[in-house]
Amino acid sequence: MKTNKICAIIGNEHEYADLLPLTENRPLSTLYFDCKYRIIDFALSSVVNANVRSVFMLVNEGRVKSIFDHLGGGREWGLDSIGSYQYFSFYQDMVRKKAQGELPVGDIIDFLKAAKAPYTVYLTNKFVCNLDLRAVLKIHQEQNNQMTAVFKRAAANRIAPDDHILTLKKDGTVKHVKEFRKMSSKTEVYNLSLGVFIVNTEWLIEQLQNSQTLSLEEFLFNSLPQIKSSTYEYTGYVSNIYDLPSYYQANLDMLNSENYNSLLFSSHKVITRTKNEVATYFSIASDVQNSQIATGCVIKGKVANSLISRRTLVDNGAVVDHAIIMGSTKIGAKSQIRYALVDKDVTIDPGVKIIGQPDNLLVVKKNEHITANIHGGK
Amino acid sequence: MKTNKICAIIGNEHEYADLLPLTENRPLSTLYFDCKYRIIDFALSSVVNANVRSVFMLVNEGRVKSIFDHLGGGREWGLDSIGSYQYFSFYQDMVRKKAQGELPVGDIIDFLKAAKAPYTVYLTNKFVCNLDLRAVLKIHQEQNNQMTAVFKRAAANRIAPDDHILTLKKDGTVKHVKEFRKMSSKTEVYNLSLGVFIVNTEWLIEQLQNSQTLSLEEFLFNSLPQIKSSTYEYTGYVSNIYDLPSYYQANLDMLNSENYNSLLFSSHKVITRTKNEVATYFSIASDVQNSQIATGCVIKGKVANSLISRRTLVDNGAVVDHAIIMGSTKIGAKSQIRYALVDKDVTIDPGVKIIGQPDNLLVVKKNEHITANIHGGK
Amino acid sequence: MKNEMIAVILAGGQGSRLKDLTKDSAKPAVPFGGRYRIIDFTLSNCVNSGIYNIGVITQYQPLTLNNHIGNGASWGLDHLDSGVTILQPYSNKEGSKWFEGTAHAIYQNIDYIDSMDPEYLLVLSGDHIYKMDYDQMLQTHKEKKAALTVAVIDVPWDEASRFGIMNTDENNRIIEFEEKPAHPKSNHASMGIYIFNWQRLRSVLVNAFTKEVPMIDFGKNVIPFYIKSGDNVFAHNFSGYWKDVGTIQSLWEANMEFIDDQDGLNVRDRSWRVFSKNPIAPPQFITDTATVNASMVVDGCFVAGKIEHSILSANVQIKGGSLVKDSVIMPGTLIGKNVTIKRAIIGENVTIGDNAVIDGTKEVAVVGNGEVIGVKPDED
Amino acid sequence: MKNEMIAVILAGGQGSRLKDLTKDSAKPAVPFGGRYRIIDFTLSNCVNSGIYNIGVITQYQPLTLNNHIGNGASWGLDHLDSGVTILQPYSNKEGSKWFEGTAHAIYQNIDYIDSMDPEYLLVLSGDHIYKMDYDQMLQTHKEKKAALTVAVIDVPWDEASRFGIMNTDENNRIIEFEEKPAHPKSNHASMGIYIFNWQRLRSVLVNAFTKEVPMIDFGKNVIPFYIKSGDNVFAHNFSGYWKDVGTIQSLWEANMEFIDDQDGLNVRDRSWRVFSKNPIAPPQFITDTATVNASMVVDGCFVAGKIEHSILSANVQIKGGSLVKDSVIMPGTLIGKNVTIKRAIIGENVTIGDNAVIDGTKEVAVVGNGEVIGVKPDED
Repeated sequence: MKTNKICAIIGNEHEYADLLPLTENRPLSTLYFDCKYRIIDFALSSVVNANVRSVFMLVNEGRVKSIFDHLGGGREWGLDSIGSYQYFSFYQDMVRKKAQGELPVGDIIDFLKAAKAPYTVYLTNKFVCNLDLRAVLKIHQEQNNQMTAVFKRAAANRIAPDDHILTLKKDGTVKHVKEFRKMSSKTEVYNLSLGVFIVNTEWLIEQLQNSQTLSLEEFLFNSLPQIKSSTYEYTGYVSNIYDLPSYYQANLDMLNSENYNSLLFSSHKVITRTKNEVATYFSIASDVQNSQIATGCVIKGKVANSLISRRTLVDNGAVVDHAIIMGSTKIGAKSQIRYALVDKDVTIDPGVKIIGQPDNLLVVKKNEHITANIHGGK
Repeated sequence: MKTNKICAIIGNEHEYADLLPLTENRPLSTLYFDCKYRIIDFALSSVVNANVRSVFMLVNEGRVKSIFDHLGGGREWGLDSIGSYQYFSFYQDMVRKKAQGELPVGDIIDFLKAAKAPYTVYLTNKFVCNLDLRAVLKIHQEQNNQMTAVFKRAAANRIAPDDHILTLKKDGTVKHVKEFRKMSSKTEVYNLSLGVFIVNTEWLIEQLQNSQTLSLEEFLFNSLPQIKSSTYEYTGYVSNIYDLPSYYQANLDMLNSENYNSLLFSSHKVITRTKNEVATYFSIASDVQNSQIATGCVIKGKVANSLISRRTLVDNGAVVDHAIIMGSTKIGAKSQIRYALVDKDVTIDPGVKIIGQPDNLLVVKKNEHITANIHGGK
Repeated sequence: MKNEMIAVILAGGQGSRLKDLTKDSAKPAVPFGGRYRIIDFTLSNCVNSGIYNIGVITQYQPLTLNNHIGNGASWGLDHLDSGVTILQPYSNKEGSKWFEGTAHAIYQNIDYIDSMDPEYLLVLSGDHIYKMDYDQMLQTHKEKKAALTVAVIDVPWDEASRFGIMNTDENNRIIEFEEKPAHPKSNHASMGIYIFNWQRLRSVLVNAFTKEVPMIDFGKNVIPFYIKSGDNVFAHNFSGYWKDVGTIQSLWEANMEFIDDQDGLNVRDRSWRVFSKNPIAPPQFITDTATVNASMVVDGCFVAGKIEHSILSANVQIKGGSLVKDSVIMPGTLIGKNVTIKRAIIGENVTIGDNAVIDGTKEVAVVGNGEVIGVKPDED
Repeated sequence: MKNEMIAVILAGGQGSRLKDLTKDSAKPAVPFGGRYRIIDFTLSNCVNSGIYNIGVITQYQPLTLNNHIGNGASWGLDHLDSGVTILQPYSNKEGSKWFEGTAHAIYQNIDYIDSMDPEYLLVLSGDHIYKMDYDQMLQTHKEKKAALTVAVIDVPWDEASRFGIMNTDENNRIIEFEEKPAHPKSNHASMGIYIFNWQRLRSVLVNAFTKEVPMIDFGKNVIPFYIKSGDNVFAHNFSGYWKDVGTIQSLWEANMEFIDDQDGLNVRDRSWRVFSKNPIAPPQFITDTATVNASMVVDGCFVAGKIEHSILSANVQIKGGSLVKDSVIMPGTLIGKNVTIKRAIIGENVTIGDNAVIDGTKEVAVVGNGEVIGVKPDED
């Protein structure tokens, strides 16, 4: 298959106050996931695994640094090659353009024209899944659609109020699209849009040239019931990130080996930034069970039901249980961490206890130095 | 020599209204120079030729797209490798931080700490020169300075009002620094600062931690007379870009082979983005003299005393004289262009005349389609 | 890694008919058209056809070729799941072997091909100038359910006896192959471009070499064997510009045809770009004593003389009073004052002193890489 | 391109003493320490010492090594003016030659070295585990104005007769070299690391090979020749961790010493990182039936058994009820249920069926790459 069949636009429209303080200095896209990934790795891997080489990323000013730091030159994703491009554009530019009476989506149109791909895929930034875009494209082509939307059948407790639900006709096409909070009838499961759309580029350019929209996602959802479109049901593992419990649960889900295999051992590899880390060392006194650990760690204490990111030290006698530990954290001897999310570069002094509850997760902010006990409770 | 001796900060503090409309949608840094370069290539090449692998770029929001488009993943400059990083940060972030009561230069300090290089070079964005930073570093080390500033002896008519002039003591150290417009005594030549400083990183971090400055350049100039510092006189070709005539002249300077050799055939190559272009074709009827031409052009008409960028067509019978033609421009048959700067992607219809004067240069804006004559004159 | 089709480029030949131009590098590394080396056309065809894993088999003086290809970045081949691998002779537990022919070279590199796990293997030569969509050929191969598809081009009848000629039936099936026939039955010449079903070719080669049946060359052994075995062998017709540049005369001709770009190669078509390693060099400088007509000139050239219907490659300098006509000057060559060069190919990094005359009017003149002719030009 | 010093790594050897571990790849490509291949230590030493142009000379089964090194990006060697070049046998106008010894391999690659134009040539082996700053050695070389500097390490006296022994004077000048002396006069063993003034070595080699004087190996021929010719030959003393991993026993020992990182190698020191090609793999999964102690585990591993004082490399799976003790499991290997492995090195992509027992208590056990032992584990 030649490469320029699809070009990709990755949006960053979703941010949730309920994810603070983890998203204080980074967008949702660069939240850690399962020890070594960031949320954006999943969308980006889907894109590059489909041999897409032109990627347009819409980002927010003031939050772009974290994305650049993660992507670097794009080497790991093969986006630093001749004929491959990452374009960055800012939502704020769209607002500025609109204010100046210009077409807000002008940069997007320029990108689509330069990429010269007959199909465009749009991906949102909040779902973790391993989607085969070539399979979606095939359906899109066979159905001869203008647009194909990807959804997952999901339970109500895994849907955020601002997520979009697709109501389908009998023939599988879209009857209407509604935000979840506006759904009147309640059922067990919903057709949750995964914010992924394949559209015909020519049609998209034409529509955007007459559009004043500031939200590409809104524009796509609005168009969906009005044109020749159908849907693709994704059957693999998905998690939907919109608040601390959903984020915590998505990570813990990986300790179920069915989820772990579905997401990370499919034939499409999930790519992330590589670091040169030494193998993780387990001391003779260490005690680790039902946990996932990235490389570069030194484990001397007890770890259970937890996810531990790169270059973390768990010192002698420390206990980490039901916790998510992000990179380069130092967990002092005989300290205890339970039901907690510990951000990057944290230092926890020896003997300190950080004890959350299943329904009251504690969060330790990036770069903090914890010297005294923290207890969460009702 | 091991690589992490120096890290670099490239600033983008200078923008001039007198360069409009060429800088309407791009910063001064990405103005074309001599057919295939951009102004920033010179600072960046000095940096990578000195084996510097950590580069911090301070840019302005809203103008960053042009820089990203030019740098891509940094491949051509070798900045996409393991252990090499480009960091981007925004001046606007500094303002935001200051408003929030944080240290405005926090990102710079983070970079300096991560780079772990004993020396830091700062380079401004407005001078075109081919500087050997290793030679400057050697002087800096031998003199055991905190800071070493680079200057060039320059005539008054090649200096902008906001440029800084160094007044030296007999021992070569800096007595004081003044903006050119504030100089009271007039002389033939001045010690024009080239906006390049090598400083000891440790000292810089210490100073910045107590500084509320929003301009690194101002901070460096203010510090210069107060600490152990000296100067390095650069003796090669320099041009100073601050208005249309200076920009035009800097380009035309390249038609003097002494300047051309000094700047572009030194032992330190100037690197720019590579494009896969076909060799430039000169038709049997073409007539080219005293001109420089990038690859990918098709020349069928007459070209004299001009600089022509990549993928330009000069059609049959057209005349280009004393002009700067930027990339991908189509110059129609029998048209005439004299004393003009024609930006990228312009189309000039057959027979059209664009006639400026040596003291009244015409500018054709990017993407314009010129269908009627334009005459400039007093 | 699973690939539908990978390519192997046979770039091993010395190209001795190119005389001094290949004394220190292989034929595919010879400069072409001012901006390229010969192999760039084949590599770019691969990339433009969507083939991203390429082995380059070489054993003669590979340093220039290796430097040129590098990590494949110039062709976008350093991408994820893509790559260009230089394959040179090596030893294993069974001993050490040089590549003895085109098919033997494939046999020796079975491990590489297996590691790419392709369904189809595209075999190419590295010494032709052309643009071709190998993906179209693959479609032919799949439609015909062929075991082997050979690309053919119709050559003038009076030249047919210089080629390997394919005689085809009404379905374009190849029913006979004749190497350089005295009395050709058709004018369908093999372009030396093959698509094989890899598993079939693999077993043919392994079987033959195990039993010491000769299976050294594709033309001599493999194609006749396929036809005899009743394998489906089809022709894929190609009708664009295609030129073998294996001799001085043909290399010179191809360069001359390239200048005016009226040969159908359409080199400025950006939808099928020819990629190459770009040198770091300033723009070309045409001084006020120069005249340049019907010529191609690239970055880094400094021209003070008269250039007529010629190609100047990167970093060539030509001083005042000199004439270069109907000639190709390869990269880095310096030409002094009042020099005359006609119908010549001047190699890389040559130095030609003032007043020299190189006249290839009778037979195209050649100056080998690095030679110094006459007195060195003044360093003024 | 002008370089002060470039490095050439001699990675040609088969390493037949590593038995089945090198049946399909060269010794420097053998995995080490869970995360690395042996050559990573030498390559990383180069990069950390500021040497950015490296030739890797190889002729035995180079595919794995080539794939591993690729364009050098993993070591930051795809930087501007830097690079790693694989040097394999090739033919030229004089014919075709295999590399017959260490010095002969350098002789055959003079063109590559000349193209880098170094003042000094660093010659390395690709089969030692150590961290060393070659830049310090270069400073010694320059201070002493040596023509050749040899890195030496003091070995226990009772082992000295297994090494090339350097006898030095009070200035550390080497006055005598003895290859594996029965009665060693010193315990200064050569580490097989040499810095040569390139122009001098070049002329020594060219002169010898032109006149057919034997100059095949550095140890046997070149060093004795230098000493005899009165060239300045100095020793550079090294005292850190250094281990030859040329035998199964020493490879196993080096891995065991690596686990606790108490051997002075200090592998977690990020100011002298050991770089390697990083596979794409998820985090390791230690299930609730696993116990892991005094061990090293990397990405992609799935552990349900008991791991004691062992190294698991990328993508190793160990099912429930199995015990792995004092062993090294190389990448991609699958181990079934209730398996016992003690004092063993299990190669790459091995499959070990349920209930198998591999016991190397007497002599370290080895399972070669790709082997299948016992019944395949259930696909449950």
